[in-house]
Amino acid sequence: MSLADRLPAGIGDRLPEDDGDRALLLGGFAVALALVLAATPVAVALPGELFVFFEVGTMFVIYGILVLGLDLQYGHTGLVNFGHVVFFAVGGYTVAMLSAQNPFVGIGLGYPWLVALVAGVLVAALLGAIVGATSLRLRDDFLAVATLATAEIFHSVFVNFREVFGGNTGILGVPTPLADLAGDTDTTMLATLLFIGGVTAFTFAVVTRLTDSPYGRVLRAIRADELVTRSVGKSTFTYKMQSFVYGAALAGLAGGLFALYNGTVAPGYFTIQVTVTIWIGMLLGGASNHRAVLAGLAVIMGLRLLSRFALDVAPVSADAFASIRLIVVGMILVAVIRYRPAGIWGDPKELGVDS
Amino acid sequence: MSLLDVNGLVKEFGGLRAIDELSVSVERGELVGVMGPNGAGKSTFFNCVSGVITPDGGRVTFDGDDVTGDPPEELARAGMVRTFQNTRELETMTVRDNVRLAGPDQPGERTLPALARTDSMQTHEREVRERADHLIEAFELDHLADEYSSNLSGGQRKLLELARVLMLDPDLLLLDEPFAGVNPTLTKEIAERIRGLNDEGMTVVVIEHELETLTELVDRLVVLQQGSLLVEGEPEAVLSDERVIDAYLGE
Amino acid sequence: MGLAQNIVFGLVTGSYIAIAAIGFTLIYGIVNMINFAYGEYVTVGALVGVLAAGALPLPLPVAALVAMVGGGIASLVLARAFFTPINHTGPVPMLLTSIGLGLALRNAIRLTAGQGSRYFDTETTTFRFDGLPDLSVGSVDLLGGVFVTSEHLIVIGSAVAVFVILHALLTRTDVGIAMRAMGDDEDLARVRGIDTQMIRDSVWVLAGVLAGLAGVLIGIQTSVSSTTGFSHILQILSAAILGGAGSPYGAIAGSYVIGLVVALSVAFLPTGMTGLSTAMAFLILIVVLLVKPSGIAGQEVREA
Amino acid sequence: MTPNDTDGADRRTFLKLAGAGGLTATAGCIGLGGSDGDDAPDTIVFGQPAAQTGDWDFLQPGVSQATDAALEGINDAGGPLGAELEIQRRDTAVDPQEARSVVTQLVENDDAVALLGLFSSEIDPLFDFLQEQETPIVTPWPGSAFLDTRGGDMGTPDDLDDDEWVWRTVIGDTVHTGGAAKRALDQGHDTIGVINGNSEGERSWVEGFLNAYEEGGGSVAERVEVSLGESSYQSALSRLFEADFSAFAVSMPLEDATTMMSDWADGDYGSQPILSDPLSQNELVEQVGDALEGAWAASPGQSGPSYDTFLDAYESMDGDAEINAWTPPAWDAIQVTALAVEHAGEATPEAIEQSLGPVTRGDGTEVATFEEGKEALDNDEEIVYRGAATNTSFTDFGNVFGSVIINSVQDGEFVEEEVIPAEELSEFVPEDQY
Repeated sequence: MSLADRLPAGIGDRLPEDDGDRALLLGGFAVALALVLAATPVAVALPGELFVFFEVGTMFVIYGILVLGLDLQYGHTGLVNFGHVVFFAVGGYTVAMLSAQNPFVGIGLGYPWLVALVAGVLVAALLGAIVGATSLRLRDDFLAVATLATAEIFHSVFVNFREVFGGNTGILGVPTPLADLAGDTDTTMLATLLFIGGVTAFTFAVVTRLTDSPYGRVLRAIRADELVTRSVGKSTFTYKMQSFVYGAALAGLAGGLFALYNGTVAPGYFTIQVTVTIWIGMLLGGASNHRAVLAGLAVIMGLRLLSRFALDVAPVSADAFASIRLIVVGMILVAVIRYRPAGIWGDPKELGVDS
Repeated sequence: MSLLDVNGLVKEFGGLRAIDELSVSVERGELVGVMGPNGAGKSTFFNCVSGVITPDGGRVTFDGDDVTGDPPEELARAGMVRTFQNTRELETMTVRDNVRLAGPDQPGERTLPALARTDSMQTHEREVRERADHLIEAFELDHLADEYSSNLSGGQRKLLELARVLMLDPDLLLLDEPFAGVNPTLTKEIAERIRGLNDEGMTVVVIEHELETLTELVDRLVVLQQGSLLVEGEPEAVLSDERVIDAYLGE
Repeated sequence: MGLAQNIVFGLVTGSYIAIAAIGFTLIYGIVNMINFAYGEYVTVGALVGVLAAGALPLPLPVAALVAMVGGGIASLVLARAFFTPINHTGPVPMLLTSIGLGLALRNAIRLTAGQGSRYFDTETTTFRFDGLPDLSVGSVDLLGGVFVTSEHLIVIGSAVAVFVILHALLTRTDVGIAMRAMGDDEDLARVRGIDTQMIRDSVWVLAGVLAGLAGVLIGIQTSVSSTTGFSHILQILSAAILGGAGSPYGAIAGSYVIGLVVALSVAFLPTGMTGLSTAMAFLILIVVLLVKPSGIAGQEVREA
Repeated sequence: MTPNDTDGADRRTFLKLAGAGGLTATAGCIGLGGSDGDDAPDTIVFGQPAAQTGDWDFLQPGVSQATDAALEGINDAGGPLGAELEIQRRDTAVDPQEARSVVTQLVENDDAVALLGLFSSEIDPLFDFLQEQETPIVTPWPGSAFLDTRGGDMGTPDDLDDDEWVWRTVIGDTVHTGGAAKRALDQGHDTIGVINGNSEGERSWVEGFLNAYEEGGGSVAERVEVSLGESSYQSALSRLFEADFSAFAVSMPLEDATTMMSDWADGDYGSQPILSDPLSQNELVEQVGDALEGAWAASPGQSGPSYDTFLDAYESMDGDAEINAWTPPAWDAIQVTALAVEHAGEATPEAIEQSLGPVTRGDGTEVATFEEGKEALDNDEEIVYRGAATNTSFTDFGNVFGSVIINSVQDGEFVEEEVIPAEELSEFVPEDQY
């Protein structure tokens, strides 16, 4: 949730009214703070117990960019993209291969990381455009299959062409600019979370502006009834294409940030599990509501994190526990679709589902 | 020159000819009714003309331009707008948004102005809102303006659909069964509105299954049977035509 | 490279994919959903089969029958519990439900049946046909020596039997005819007095029976573990969609295309790219969706 | 676990959660201070990242059982520094993303002073991250050539600056594949075919093998890579056997190899199979049958000087997990780490890192278990641990050398046929590169 919600009323009153603007402000604040932390000798010490929350928190804000992009595609435009991870992966690999110095195997060209990040976004967008141009005319569930197959093909390619993509080891030696700037682990951890969290807030602001505008109205109309939308003069294919490409570009950005945070990419980071996690997060929270999808993602990632602590008190073996956890995740998905098809915070009327 | 000129239109579905060499023209400012028994090809005719489906043969000319096979969005922007037989509301949007959506040439429907919230977009949006509110009021939907359109009754949906297409200020309005499933009072009201639009100079083509309202409303009737033109002419004359009577009784 | 030999391998792979793909596509045609949990039905069948053959122990054909019955029951129970109640919600919610169910089932199977692999105890006989003349075109040998094993024959034979029985079912029996009618137009079928729920249940059972058989055949070829079916679901799905989702005959054709593509791409792709054979199947799927989205023999899947 | 432990864990968890809540409420407390090491700990925790789910989960039970057997012995002997040793085992699913947060959780929340796990496919991509943890990782799993020149203390135990914190108690692929290559050449196979899965472990084995084999003058007629999880490998085999060779090397996971070797037997292709080390399992012979007669695999010797000590302890446990190639190294990992604690006199990551070299190298009383080591240390003797899998003498890069056993199939089961001593293998591994 945005910062303004938690601040005392007096300050909140002076802040911009609308969600998007608040997110913009919050994002700016977070990024600025991150840069101050990283660039100045100021160092922080964090209790070690919290490190794992920072780790998972950083992944949450990265996946947050993914889920916002996916929600633009599915929640607003109704496009069922079941291969979202491929754009995340392509962004990550592009950045890694362009910027890495001396990777163990695979290509590393050693270009500046900023150039690589821009390229990562563009390449992901380009792939989005290619997949979109060929698949967006398919019916919903077939679009899901086509995108899923695309993701599998790319996974296979990454694994197989070892000389280029580093096989299962991936690309090592990707620069980590924030860590280099910040120096020590604790400061890096906080600065990274703030920085990427800030980018996620910017993303939130951008997609909110887009979806609150007449542009978003057209997207929602396409989700509701494409033919009607066409018959009142909107070029729906262009909008679907844009929505798909924007989602892909955001995923590319998330992938690039991930590479520059993690210092390496490998196929193991880009499995279908990522797609499943963000889909569950989006549906659980409530598609077409930007805050809700982030909250849903927080719930599912939080559950997974807490369930690890639960192991300490669970009366079953660790081995059985691992299976049970996945059973529970699967059943949550089933139950949400059946009993809260609009998600926890979603609006059933907005999504046209019974509840 | 006719506003709409359909020449030798052909559409086949799995070997069956739904439209068979149909030629019809509509003059600017006319109010034309299209009737015919079930399966005569009325809706297919509309679908071909409005670009929803592509005809297998023939030519459609709108305002002097060949528009055969052009997609619906282009035709809508050129001034030819249609409604649907089974009303198609954007059920997951409010009545207000349903109407606002149709506002043409909104720069805010492009990415950059939407992100930048440009002045021209805001000005335009204000105009769109004003006009939409005006139409909603005119169609007496203002008490439902913030309801999702899934909550509307059949008749209200017809009104909403009408209000929505009027946002586009079309030259040619194609109405597919605007009175189907609507109670007599509302039927009369809708008919009056269509009349009024036509009086203001809008060219209107109405498909209707039900004869009475249509004959009273239109200047000219076109009767289709099995995808071809059976009879056309003044309502009175058409209705007394033997072939028409046979076609309807035969049904 | 022996082309004829690789065609034999492709036909074998195509055969058990076909048996499962028919079940998958029937669900698609009648229930209108892409069922990602179908791989787990295959696993359940394989597991029931291997337990029946190993623990009881039953002769293999009897164990296969037990697996088919088990698959059918499991499929119906799962459908009643998870899919029938949300039948009205449309394809996407059902697809997502099946993903969740698949994840849960896979891990439940793992939890109860353990992690290790189990094997069917089978004897294999190999029949060689070495007398065939070589017929070379470049580096490709069109004929050359060919062998088939008894396992190959069992798989291909089962598949042919399934095709014949299925054809008879769909064309000669009331239930089968009703299934086809419902696949074409559900509303019309209901108007004509067909009990659509009963037909749906029959399809679930039939799909489960086919999954059970496919599971046993895959198990005979390889081994049985909690991921047996899951590792084949993408191929099954590709075959069904390739053939034109909803069309059993198309699914058969699609399966053999996938089987042959996988076999031939292993044989003929350049060295270093042979690991891409599975990806080749998906590539073909995407190409088909683009060029002829209705599949080899099926309905339109592009938006109106 | 005893009830007391459970209570303790409960309380810890609660405190951690409370801490997290506090942090979010104040949007980042700055300068809360790190965790402090206690002077005289009651318990010492080793973390064990484990493969409880994922591709290699069938190997974990043996490793867990070996760890638990060693743990019991260590605590029976009074525990390191008189404290109770605990193992905190957490599932990584052999997924680097998951492994990263598991490592963080073990180090920061469970206060583990050393980690006793992680696979190649987790260590390689996480290598830099693991360096930042500054916690010794003593793992029985990774064979990757990546670690040949990475890890260990560079031979300078006291100087932590050049340390790379990763130690492995299992012989690297480079070494034992060298054994396989040597044997293949000795048998006169100067041309071979290769078939392998496209996952990292399989490729790493093949690369190690081929390096040594081609160095020794052998040549490869054809190599076929396959994607795993297929129901048939007939096409791949028919492609492979288009080429002429007298032996073929196989590197695939057990399940896939079973399918593939059955296909091979059915197809009657002949030729001498050379199997990768995880495949010397009788399960494979049972399924494939007579055709496998004479096939052999070169495995890291499970024949360190203390193998029998390990075996006795292992078999006295309740579990019935099968021993695999990583089971004895797992025993070595916990023993040597516990000894390092005892040797260091304090249970901190840095102290353990500094002691791992001294308790495994050089002269001193040779000990087979923690118990023996503790006794010797109490008598102010220097010790060297001699392990179960190998003699566990860490190289500068934290690797171990060991003999390689050739197991071949005779009368339906794998039988040890030959041992290639460690010294003979060193020719495949330049001294400063392992």
